[in-house]
Amino acid sequence: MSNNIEIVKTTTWSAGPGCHGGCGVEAHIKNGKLVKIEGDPDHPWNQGRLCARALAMTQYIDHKDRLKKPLKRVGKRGEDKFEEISWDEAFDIIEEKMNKIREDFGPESMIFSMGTGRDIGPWICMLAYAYGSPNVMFALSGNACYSPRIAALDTIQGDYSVFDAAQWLPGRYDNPEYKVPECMIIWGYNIPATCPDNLFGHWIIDLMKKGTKIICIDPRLSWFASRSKYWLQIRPGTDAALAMGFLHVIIEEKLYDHNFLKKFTDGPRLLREDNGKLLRESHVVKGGSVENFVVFDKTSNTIAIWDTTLQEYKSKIKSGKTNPAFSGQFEVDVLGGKKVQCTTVWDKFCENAKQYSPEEVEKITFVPADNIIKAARFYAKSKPASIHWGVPIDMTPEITPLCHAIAALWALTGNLDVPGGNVFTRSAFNAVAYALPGAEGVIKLKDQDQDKTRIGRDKYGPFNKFIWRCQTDTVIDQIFSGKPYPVKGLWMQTCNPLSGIGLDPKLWQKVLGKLEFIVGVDLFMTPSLRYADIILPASTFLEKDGVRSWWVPLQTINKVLKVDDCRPDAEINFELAKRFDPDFKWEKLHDLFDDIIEPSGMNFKELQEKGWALPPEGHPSRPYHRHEKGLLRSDGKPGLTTPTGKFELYATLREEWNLEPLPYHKEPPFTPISRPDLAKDYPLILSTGRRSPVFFHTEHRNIPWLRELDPDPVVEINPDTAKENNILHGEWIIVENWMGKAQFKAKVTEIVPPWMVMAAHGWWFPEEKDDPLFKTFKSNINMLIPMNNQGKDGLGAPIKHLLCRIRKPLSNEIVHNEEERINQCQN
Amino acid sequence: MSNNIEIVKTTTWSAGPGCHGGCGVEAHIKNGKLVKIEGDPDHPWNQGRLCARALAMTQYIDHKDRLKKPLKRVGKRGEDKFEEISWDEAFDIIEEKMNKIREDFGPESMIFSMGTGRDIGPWICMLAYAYGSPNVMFALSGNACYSPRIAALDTIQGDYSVFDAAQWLPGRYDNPEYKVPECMIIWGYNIPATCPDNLFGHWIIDLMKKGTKIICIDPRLSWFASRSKYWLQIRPGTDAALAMGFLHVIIEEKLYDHNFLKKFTDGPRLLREDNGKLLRESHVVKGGSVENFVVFDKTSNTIAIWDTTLQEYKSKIKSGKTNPAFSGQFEVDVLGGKKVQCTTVWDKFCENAKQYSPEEVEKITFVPADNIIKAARFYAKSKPASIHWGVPIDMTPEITPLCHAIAALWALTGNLDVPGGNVFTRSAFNAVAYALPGAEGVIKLKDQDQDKTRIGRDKYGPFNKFIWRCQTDTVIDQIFSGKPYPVKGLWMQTCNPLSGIGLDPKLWQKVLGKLEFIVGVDLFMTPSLRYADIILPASTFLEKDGVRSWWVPLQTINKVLKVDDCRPDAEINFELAKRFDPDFKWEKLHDLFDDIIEPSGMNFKELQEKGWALPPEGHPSRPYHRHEKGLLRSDGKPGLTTPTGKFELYATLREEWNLEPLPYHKEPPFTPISRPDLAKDYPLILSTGRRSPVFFHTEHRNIPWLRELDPDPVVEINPDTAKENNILHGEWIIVENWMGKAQFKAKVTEIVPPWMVMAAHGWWFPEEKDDPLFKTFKSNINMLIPMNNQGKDGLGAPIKHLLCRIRKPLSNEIVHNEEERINQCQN
Amino acid sequence: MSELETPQYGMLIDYEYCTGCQTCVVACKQEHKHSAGKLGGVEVQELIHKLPNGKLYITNMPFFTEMCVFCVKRVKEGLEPACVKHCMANILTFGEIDDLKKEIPEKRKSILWIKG
Amino acid sequence: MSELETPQYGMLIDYEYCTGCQTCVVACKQEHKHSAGKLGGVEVQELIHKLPNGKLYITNMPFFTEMCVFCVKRVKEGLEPACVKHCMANILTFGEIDDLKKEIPEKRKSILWIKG
Repeated sequence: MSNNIEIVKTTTWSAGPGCHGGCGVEAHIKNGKLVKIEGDPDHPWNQGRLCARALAMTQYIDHKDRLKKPLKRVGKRGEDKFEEISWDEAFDIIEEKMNKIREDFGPESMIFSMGTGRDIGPWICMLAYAYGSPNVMFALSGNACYSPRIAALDTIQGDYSVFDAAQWLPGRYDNPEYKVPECMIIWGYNIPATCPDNLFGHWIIDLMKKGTKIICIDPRLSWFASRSKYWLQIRPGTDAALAMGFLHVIIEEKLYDHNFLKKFTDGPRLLREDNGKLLRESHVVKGGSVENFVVFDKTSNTIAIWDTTLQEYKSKIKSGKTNPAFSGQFEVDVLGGKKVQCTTVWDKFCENAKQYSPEEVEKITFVPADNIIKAARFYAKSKPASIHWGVPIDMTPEITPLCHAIAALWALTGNLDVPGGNVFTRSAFNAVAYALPGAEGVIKLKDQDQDKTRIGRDKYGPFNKFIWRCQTDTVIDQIFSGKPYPVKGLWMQTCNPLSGIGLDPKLWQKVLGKLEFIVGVDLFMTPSLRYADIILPASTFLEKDGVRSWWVPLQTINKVLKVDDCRPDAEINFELAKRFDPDFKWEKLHDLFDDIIEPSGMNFKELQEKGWALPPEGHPSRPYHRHEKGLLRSDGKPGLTTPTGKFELYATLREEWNLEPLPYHKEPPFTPISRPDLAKDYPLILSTGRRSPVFFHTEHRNIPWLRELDPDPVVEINPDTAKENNILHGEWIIVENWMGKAQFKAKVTEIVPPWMVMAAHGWWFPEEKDDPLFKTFKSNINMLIPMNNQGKDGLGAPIKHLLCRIRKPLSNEIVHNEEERINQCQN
Repeated sequence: MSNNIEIVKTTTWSAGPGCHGGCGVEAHIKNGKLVKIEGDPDHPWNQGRLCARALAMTQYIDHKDRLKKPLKRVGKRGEDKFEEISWDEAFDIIEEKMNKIREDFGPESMIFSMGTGRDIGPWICMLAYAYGSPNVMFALSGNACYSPRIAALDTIQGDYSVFDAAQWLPGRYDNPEYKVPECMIIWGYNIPATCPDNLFGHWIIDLMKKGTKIICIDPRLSWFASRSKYWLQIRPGTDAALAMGFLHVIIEEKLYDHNFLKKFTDGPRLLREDNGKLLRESHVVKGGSVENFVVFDKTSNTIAIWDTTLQEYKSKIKSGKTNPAFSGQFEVDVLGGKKVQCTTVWDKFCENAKQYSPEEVEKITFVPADNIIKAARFYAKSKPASIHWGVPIDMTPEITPLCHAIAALWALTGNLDVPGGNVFTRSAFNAVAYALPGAEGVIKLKDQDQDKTRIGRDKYGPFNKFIWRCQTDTVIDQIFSGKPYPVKGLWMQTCNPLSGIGLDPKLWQKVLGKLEFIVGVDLFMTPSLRYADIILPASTFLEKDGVRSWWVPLQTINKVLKVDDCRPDAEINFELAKRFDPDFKWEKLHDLFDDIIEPSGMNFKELQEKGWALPPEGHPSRPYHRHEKGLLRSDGKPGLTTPTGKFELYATLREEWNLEPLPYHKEPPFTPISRPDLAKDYPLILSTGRRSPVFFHTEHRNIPWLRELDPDPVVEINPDTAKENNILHGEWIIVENWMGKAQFKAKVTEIVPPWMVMAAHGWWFPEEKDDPLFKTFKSNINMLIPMNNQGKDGLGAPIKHLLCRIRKPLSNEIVHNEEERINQCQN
Repeated sequence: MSELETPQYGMLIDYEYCTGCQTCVVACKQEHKHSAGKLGGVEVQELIHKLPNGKLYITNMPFFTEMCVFCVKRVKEGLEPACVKHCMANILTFGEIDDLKKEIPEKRKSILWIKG
Repeated sequence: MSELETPQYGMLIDYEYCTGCQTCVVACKQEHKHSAGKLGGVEVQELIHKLPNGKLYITNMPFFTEMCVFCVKRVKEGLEPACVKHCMANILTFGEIDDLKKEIPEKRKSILWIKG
């Protein structure tokens, strides 16, 4: 290349852009330094595009504030007193301290915590499991990001599913297999923040250009909302009611897909009216299986048994095909001579939906009934249609019923695993780099018995079935209670609970103060790291090798440079894993990579040469119509991978967990409806976490090109509300409730409704170097959000719908160091 | 036309757009109503263009709040109690009351007041003069708008001059006679406010597109400033120092035009060192004229006499041409046997300029010396170059020395009356519709003796020589003192001193309360009208006939419609003039029009058919080089129309008036330099009167299309200053000084320097109908500006450079009725 | 994206000379009888930038909103759009793209707003 | 105004789809090593309008400042300008006007920023 610049291709995944990765990039390297980064035009994921955060990498890599040496704490917790040590010394101290904890309290007394998952997931599990602890923690209350949605869909439909933007197909949109959706529902997601859950956000723009019309569900006028055919300006926390309203319209107007209902749902299964539960073979047949279910066969005019193992009906009548009734009242003889009245799952499902008339839903959601009807019709009549949901879906305690209702929408409209619909998604080639809920990779606890001590596992069904993490709120409780066993140490890798992922950050401050040993691994000094005993400097994605198989494609991350003494997370953890586990399976990190991608038939080197790979036609990790073709199930039968093989309108696992098996809306814990007492003092709905295109959660406040584009923590306020509270655009104000307060710059804008304010999250001030905690409590909206409001299944948290008031500050209440910020912004 | 729409051509002049007029328009009339107005594409002035204010005429003409019937006051002064009366009754009352005043106190006890001149000037003079009063008043302190500049140029160069944008030439810029200026100095003028002193503002844009480079002198970053080659960000009130600095550079570097200096200036005239005055023929020759001057002739090595009457030298030596010395020390024998040391005007002029080195000027003006040098050079070397000055030139007490210095720039650089320079300007065809300073039209006092009572005439030289108005501050004093004669009545036509033209408006409120009889003539109810006894509803320019000869072209205004009982100002005044003057010269208004334009050789009807006319080549009212061709002077000799025939570097009239005859800078009365005592409490320079493109002074706040574009009274504040004062953009704040306070909306912007704020002027709130004075004192910046700071010649006022402080309001200090404003803005 | 058979209309904006006089805004409101307080077909943005030499630079930019119909009725009658006709700085030129190409100012950026 | 001999370059902006993601801004800063806090070649304006049907409408508009040189160096090397290459919504097309004409979106306004 000219000027001795070498162009190296790799894939983004975390540190740097900070995101969930997937973009092909070309790093321009000169004398071992990054001089420029660009999107890889050949890469099917981003097709040459690249976001602001990735494009700012040159300011990130060589940032003067990067951690470049291991540090050892020499002052008090939370003080800024550290001294540089060598890697060897750091590893020795860690080994000694953690071995001591393991010996004294057991390996489970050590928690391994991460921020949002990204590439850190596998390596933190690898270390925890090698050490022997099952307690890998995603530090957000109610684990309320992504895992809940995956767990919910695993429960209801066996596999997760995402909107189809032809990402599985060579040639993408031009592939003849693909169909552009006529309609897409964007449910709580704002595109300028770039990329949602392992999808490329602007694919949706690609589709809009090709004709896709948008239904946008958002309390806030996003750009999407203003470009949508229907914008449903929903009251936060009432999404389930809206989804039920959609189902109501679709059922009333018979807009559902009869074929899918008939073939792939549990609609005809009989429900006992005496206890509301499913009628099982074991109830009617002596020695019958509890896993087989009962339908009423219209052909034989009697019950028939669904054999879950065989995935077919055991008809009492040999001749004739079973024709199960989807509707009706049936009296069934059960063992013990009793007769029970039964109805069908479908009847019950419809009966529930019936309660959510558009008029009722308007009252709950604030969305005009007429718009609900029109939008539901438009979605149901569009073929194909898809739904993309954002993280607000997770951020409510009753997340599973909500997902259930939404999933029923795409299932019942026949949009599941069809081109342009919502398609089942698995790790490409089933090569699991990162064990998401329900998945199992090569990185495992050696002994499943070790998992029994996992915190929250026994308390919450999904944690025992799909989710291989501990339940975060329960961990915090246990840290203080010491019951059933003490928690002594914390491994905290790219995780900053004081500034972002921790709700009630003052509580987290106590947690960090209480633990005996904390290791922090990160790229920059953060408020939370100031509590660590040992700090290890990690690397950006450009400084490491890795593999990524989050959906498609299967990709390698390729090391293109090295920065000082920084080391990749995977290498750090690999090194320590070997120290803690004498039988550690892999010699070299690349051996582990080879194992991970083994299902693809390639080894790391081969894949690295290709760059990426898409699963071939007919592979179970590639759409479409896999439930029809028998590609989903390990037995090769048509059907889904739920416990019963069907899309479960009535969730059998929820029944098992003693939770409501059918979808419903329940008012969240802190709304003007559920808490009129609090609403008297705190009349505004507080929604948090509006995404910025230039930040990833708590990151990037120190990257000049990015910070200058979004310099201050902002709360969006409707002009009427601002006026009522005597607040001006651009003014620093106080947002507060019974939990605490934080200061924000008022952005007065009509994009939010008068009854809600939207506050940015993740704020700390890297420029406030004189404060050991970088003023992280100053503008941290989590100061107003309590922990411990997870749903009954341990999932979800009320992050998008609290209560607050806003006011002008008292004199001297506001602290703001604009000069430092400006210095920070400049370079 | 289609749809029965008739298109009628006419010319804008005042009420409606409110401005000084001149634009050709096409009024679209349907059933006698204005349905649209457009620019006349054939008109040489605006060439089809039209400004926002003119384009909003449909909202003006039929505005629901227009005065449509004469009103009689039935409540107290300042109360909103009026009843409708007929025109006859109104005229009868006026006649009776004003006759009583005339009988009891003399006609001079009645003041005839206008706002800014526009088309009202001739008709108000006509009425005053018919009534017998010389007291026509332009109600601004120090008459500080336009008249001072004209009077100053009349003093120095005999005729006024303006920048040349080919407005005299058929074909405009394409005319081969024309040259595009290489450089144009824009001195205190902001183009988006559209049209300055009877010129079309955007002509300057036309020139810029053709290559003219701009030097912009403005303390505020106007659009011009940002497009200029040199932006000199001057401290307000120091313009004379800057002009002297330019002269310094031009003289030092000999960049002046030797030919003009030699032929057309008074440079060689001898100045006596004993008294600093001109040496006159009467000093050296017994029986010599005081109007002839003395030079030192290098040919004869002795003095020679400039014969002002003959416009040539009377040389003592017959042979050889007089070759006057421009420089040197000369001892001259004067009558009485004394010898006096003399120097030349040019030497003295240069010596004065020498004191204004760029470094000195930087200290005074804040403009970097280097920029002064570069800009001066660029101006002086550009051929041609022109200067356009704005009203800030008038708005300082030492206006005449300032104009003197600036005029010396265009004169000494040879840019006077050259194509693309500053050209002498007169009413087209010398048809004087409106007697500006120095001009004389057909509308006159019948008896010049009547003029002797004109207030201020004897006090201030220019008022006796050029300016046919009373001196405003002196009038106000006299109203209270009753000396030398009482003032009893006020005719107040399109004049709103409480809201705009009146400095210290609370003083004006007292004035209005004190007078015995007030007639108000206007189009809408205003705060000031609430003090009138009789109110007469006037017309827009579309409702009247008229003639306009303000420079070029000579135009008619053509009546295109009628609105209710409204009557044109000219008709109202004509009607009353006939009642007051039994010998009134004209029968019909059109006879007067005919008289006015008689010098053009056309009558009104003929001109109306043509639409407009330009004076032909060789006419004294058409450029160029008229001083060389002998076209300026009535004697046909080359030279100027000053008392001495020369461009007077040393103003003989100023000597006569005992004022400094040479230009200089004097610090204005209220600046941080002149009043450090006040600056302690009021540290910011307050500049006022930033123009808005959608308002003309106090007008248009009630026109929805216009008000929505500039809804609130705004004060511009530098971000640093705002921060220092804890003031936010968009906040209502208090601007105050020792005179008073007013509330403004803060516009925080870098376009103003930290040491100055710029406040909008002319604010009242037509939407505040519940307040008899429409809250006119609330945001009236004149509350902070005193009267009675005119210069020594009665001219100028410190409107652009006062002192103030800004602060957040106390609770309840701010009153703002946004709902009413919004209603006002909507239609 | 397609080859259109009808001519491709555009509005060439030599915004370097836009003075922000608001004429276009009111011309449009008058022509289309848009109420005050409601969106008209054009508005003028004021942008203030600091150039590398430290100078502040004001750019005014007419922005044609969703309401702008390029004065289709006037254009059919052979007239210019109201904003074009009245622009005080003469910075707007309406026409077919091929014709407008010839009017592109030299040495400075301009905008062609395209009707599509 | 003249017939240029060199090709007339422009940037076609299908701004209807600009999401305001700020990619162009940072792409430009990286390419030209413009410091933060200093003017770069492009910035994104956000405009919010109320349409007659009462709906609020957000328009994002890349504005190319005085600093934009249309990435002359890249273009000479046959590359697209940095903002064009990276635009997440693919709304920017750089090229000669004659070529860009073919890319004008149907049925919606777009902008051709012209180099002049």
